[in-house]
Amino acid sequence: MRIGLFVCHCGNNIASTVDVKKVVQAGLKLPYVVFATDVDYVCSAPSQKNIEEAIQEKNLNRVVIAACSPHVHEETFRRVLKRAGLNPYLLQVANIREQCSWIHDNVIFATIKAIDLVKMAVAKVSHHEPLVAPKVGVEKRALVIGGGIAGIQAALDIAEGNIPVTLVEREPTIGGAMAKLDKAFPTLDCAACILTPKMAEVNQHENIELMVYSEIEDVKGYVGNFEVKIRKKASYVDYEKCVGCGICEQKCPSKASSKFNLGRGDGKAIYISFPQAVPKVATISPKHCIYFQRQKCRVCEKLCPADAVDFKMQDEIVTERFGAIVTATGYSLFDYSQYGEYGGGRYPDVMSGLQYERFLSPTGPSKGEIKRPSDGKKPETIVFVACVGSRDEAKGRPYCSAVCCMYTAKQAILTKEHLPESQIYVFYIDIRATGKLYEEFVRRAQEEYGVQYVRGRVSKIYTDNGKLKVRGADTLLGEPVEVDADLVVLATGFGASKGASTLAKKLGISHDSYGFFTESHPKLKPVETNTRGVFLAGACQSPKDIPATVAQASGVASKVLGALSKDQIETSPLVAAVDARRCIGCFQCLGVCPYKAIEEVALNNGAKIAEIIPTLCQGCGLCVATCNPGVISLNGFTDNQLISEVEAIVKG
Amino acid sequence: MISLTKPDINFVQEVETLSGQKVAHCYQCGKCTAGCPFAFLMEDAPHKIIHLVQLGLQKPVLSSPAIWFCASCETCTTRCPKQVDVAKLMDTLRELSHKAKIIGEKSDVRLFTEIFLNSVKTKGRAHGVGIMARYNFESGHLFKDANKLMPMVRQGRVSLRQKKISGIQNVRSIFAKAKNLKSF
Amino acid sequence: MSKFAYYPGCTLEQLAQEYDESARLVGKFLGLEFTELPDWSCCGATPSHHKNYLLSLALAARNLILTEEQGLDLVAPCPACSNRFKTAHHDLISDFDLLKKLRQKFDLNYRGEIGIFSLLEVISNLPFDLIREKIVRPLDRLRVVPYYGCFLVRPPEVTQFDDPENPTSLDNLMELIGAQVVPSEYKTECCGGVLGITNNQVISKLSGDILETAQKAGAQAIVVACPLCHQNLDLKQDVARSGRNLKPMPVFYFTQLMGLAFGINPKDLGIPKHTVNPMRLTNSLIGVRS
Amino acid sequence: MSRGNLEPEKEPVKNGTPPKIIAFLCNWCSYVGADMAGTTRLKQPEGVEVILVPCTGRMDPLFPMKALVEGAEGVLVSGCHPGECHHQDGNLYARRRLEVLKGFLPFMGFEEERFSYTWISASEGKKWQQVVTKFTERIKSLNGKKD
Repeated sequence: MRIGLFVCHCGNNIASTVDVKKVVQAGLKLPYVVFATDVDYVCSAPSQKNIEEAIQEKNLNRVVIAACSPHVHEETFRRVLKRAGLNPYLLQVANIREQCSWIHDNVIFATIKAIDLVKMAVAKVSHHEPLVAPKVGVEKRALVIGGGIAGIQAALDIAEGNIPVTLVEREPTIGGAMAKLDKAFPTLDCAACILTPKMAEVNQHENIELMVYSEIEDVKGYVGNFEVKIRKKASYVDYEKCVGCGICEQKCPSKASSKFNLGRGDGKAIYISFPQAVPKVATISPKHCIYFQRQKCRVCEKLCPADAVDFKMQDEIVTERFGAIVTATGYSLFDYSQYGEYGGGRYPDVMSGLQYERFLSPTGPSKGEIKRPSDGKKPETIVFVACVGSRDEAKGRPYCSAVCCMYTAKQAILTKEHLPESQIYVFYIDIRATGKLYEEFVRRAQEEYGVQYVRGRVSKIYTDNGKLKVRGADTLLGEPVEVDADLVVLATGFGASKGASTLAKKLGISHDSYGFFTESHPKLKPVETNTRGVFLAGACQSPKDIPATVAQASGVASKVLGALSKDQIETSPLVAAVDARRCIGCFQCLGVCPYKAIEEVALNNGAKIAEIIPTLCQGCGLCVATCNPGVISLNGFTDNQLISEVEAIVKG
Repeated sequence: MISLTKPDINFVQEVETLSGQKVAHCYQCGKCTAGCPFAFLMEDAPHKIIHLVQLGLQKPVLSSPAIWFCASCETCTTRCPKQVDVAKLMDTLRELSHKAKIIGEKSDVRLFTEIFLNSVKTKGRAHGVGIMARYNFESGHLFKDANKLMPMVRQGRVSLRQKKISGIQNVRSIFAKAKNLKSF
Repeated sequence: MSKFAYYPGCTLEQLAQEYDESARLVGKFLGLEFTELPDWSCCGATPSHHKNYLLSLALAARNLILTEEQGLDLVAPCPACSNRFKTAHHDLISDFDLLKKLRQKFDLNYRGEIGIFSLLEVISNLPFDLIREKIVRPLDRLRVVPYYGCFLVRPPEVTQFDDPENPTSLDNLMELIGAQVVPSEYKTECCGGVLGITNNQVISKLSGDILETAQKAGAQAIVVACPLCHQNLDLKQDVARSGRNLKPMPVFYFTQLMGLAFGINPKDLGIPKHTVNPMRLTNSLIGVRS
Repeated sequence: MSRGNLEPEKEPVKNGTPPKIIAFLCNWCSYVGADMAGTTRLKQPEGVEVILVPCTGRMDPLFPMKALVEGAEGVLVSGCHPGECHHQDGNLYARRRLEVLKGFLPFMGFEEERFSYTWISASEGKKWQQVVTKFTERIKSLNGKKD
């Protein structure tokens, strides 16, 4: 056995706390190590070339690279081995950056630890065997979860690449949050005008199957071969028959608040979300329906010209197969009532940004006229409060929601256009306007429209003589200030979409403590997740505005098309295998395998033993630990390999 | 507690017309204050003065002694990233303060301004010694720089009298007209 | 053009006579023809625009019109004056309404066709060869900080001269006459300006800083082109030095140092009139034992 | 900057050698969390050395036991939070097995406190730092009692 060791300086990242030369010296003394050297940046193209040459010249058959986390460059170095004619799995990476140089200051201890890590890697690599990645067929269909602008864009782009897409949306219409907007910053184009053509395109595209009012029930499988159960919720209207005439909604005698208008404005138990809904079909909300509550009425059923109402409808579950999944589930708005001091929920004239957006919209509850909900009067003084539920550690939202500064500036400008005489104040703590044309936009609000920006948080809002007293501070003056307002708009921040963590569990992806899905790498793999074949688009990953969302959605489409362009996908060879000669056929393993990757097979002699299907196995190793006779082993993580690591550390 | 409701928009407009500057252009970066050689004398730094104008708070601005500490060195104007002529704004604020007869507190600069201009009005040219004597008398700093004066008189660098220029009537009429006109 | 209407201004007429004398002499040496503007009046100075913008424009315009009548360009050694004139000129030619107002309400008919220059500007725009050939006595033992102050270079849209943050015209002139230029980060920091007249605190901080950095950098003297700066740095140097461990430091007008290099007698350049005694240094520069 | 010329042996060692602790981290959550701690430069005791496992479900009680017997001063196992296991429930199977191990330790002559099992998610770099720091302190005080 001939092991080669390459120790990376990573510029200063490693070399400033780890004595790299010492690690090389110590490495050379280890068993089977025939070659060791230090390298400035081991991941650079010239260094990769050098490793290839060293493998060939020194006739190396195992390689240890002491550098950054294997999660960063293990794949890179496997390719190096492959190019050098070595099996790519004869590699072991010692993580001396993230788990050594970056977390220690003491050069001596850090160097000792780095040497230990190299010892472990050398010990382990000497137990490595050549492995071959199994190949599986690919189901060339994609699932997009969420029908907001992210899902719409991703679905369209994937469909354009000739891959059939199923777009699943839990509401009765696609369009998501963007459909609720009046205008979009910084160009102030009409949101509906740019969104509805895309919605229509989704509906008409031959490669897109639209499933609205549906949710993901269960996900099984792996990249190229996901099996997904989708629950089609009972809408009590046959979407195939409904023509969207709206007679039912007109005649429905029930009263409900409009969900699309976020509770501001009236709605009905049977409703079409908004005039440009796609598909334009009616849905019944049983909670508000008189028939469901009191077993009489059925007015809609009688009046429907298409005979589409079906009170007996039940949820239906369908199972479909996909090769890749895009989650584009968006966000939910922070609940402003968590700020008792602002009176949101108590005072009708205190509303959220998105609610105010509905008031600005011609399709909103006031048909685009700005009126105080309390008395219908035109407000003269309007206060916007930024960072409501953003950058607030006490509320568990330490992060910036990324869009509120901009939508507040937009709403301030739109307000000035509706009501030029109004006096507008924006209480802010910083203005984040980093996008293209954003800073200019915010400046325009102040310089051209005369919106008064006041730097400071609002402490309290209370009613006084028909006015809303807004008590804040002007930190530039260093004084407390007060505004008598007629209307207050709270720029509520973004949180994870409702149900995000449940969906994450189903998909086997992780999320941060706020519920936003975690990307594979914050910079270099922003649309991938740690589960191969599951991708992210839009605000489900982090708060995002429309341009960033659309860009990410198109990015995701290219990833999906790439993944589904091959007829076969290589799966990881780091899978478990049963030693057929020693298996006693207890089948304990069968019960614990989360992937149903183990099956019973009968031997010629009639005995039954367990066998692992390598393309289904995901290499978790649960069966290995469960197997009492110890006849299952896991490639890359055999007992010998793990114990050799332990011994390398403690025995020194 | 300062009320921001119903700001004095007339005041803001007057400042903007007189100075030709849009106060809303200022984004309160503070570079004017950072470079102002006189900021150490000011209770309200230059950026704060502009902010008070933005908020339409006439009285605190015009009564602030800070506006009298600007020597028009133009550092702020030269460096302002938003191209606000801060020095010009200060001129405008002093002018309005003069007109509104608001005197925040007794200002030596303001007194000097009056005496200087009076000298120009009387003779057509500023008369150094006369101005200093009058200023010392009125400000109560009677003997300020008295030690400087005698050597200069001896050297003939200063004369105790100042002749009128022959076009003094032009100059006086300029003063008279300027007094009765609004700047714009 | 080498013919100029010469505007001394109130300060050069009195407190800064030595600047006036040396300016006229050096001008003559360099072939510049200065005709004093007849019956000139005060430019308005800082107080006029501190109180009344129109007044400041009109006071300046009266002199600009007198210049226009002469058919000459205007040179003012005092940058406070040249800056006032340039400002008035700039504002009037960029705002027709203002020009009209001045015409109608003040009967001041300015056409805006003259050039307005500070003396430093005029001299530093001359061909250096022309200056070089006048030098008989290079000041090669002098280590000097050129100090520009505010009015010469700020604001740049108005002054249209040199670099507002790192001007070099005076540096170049000093090097031309053989002096060693000592760099100073304070070359355009305000000396206190007009506030120095009423407020000693201003002098002791601002002028004090200028002196201190010059002295610590190893300069023997400061050279200026502005009588107001000279007043704060020289006449009131005791105030500026107070509380600081500094030696007295002579402050020259650039015309005086040029005059010395041209071989002119220090007395004719008004050098002995300074408050901080410059004679020891002067004599050593021109090789006279004091 | 390389410190190739420094003689580490000659530098004074102030607080003694940090206790040797072996941490088994799952590939999907805890290892990423530990990497995150590194990326954000959260300083940690130097004695903790990490062995990567695909899932804590792979953990055989033999590994921690072997580690302690061979001379490790403490053993940590960390996986995804319950319900967030990349491999569904591997972490829960592991906990069950390792709880048994824990109860067994005193019979082998080891304090129970030398073994610990925690949940660290991929974003909890800070928590990882706190866990290893606290665990190291715990091991130090156990070592102190022994002396």
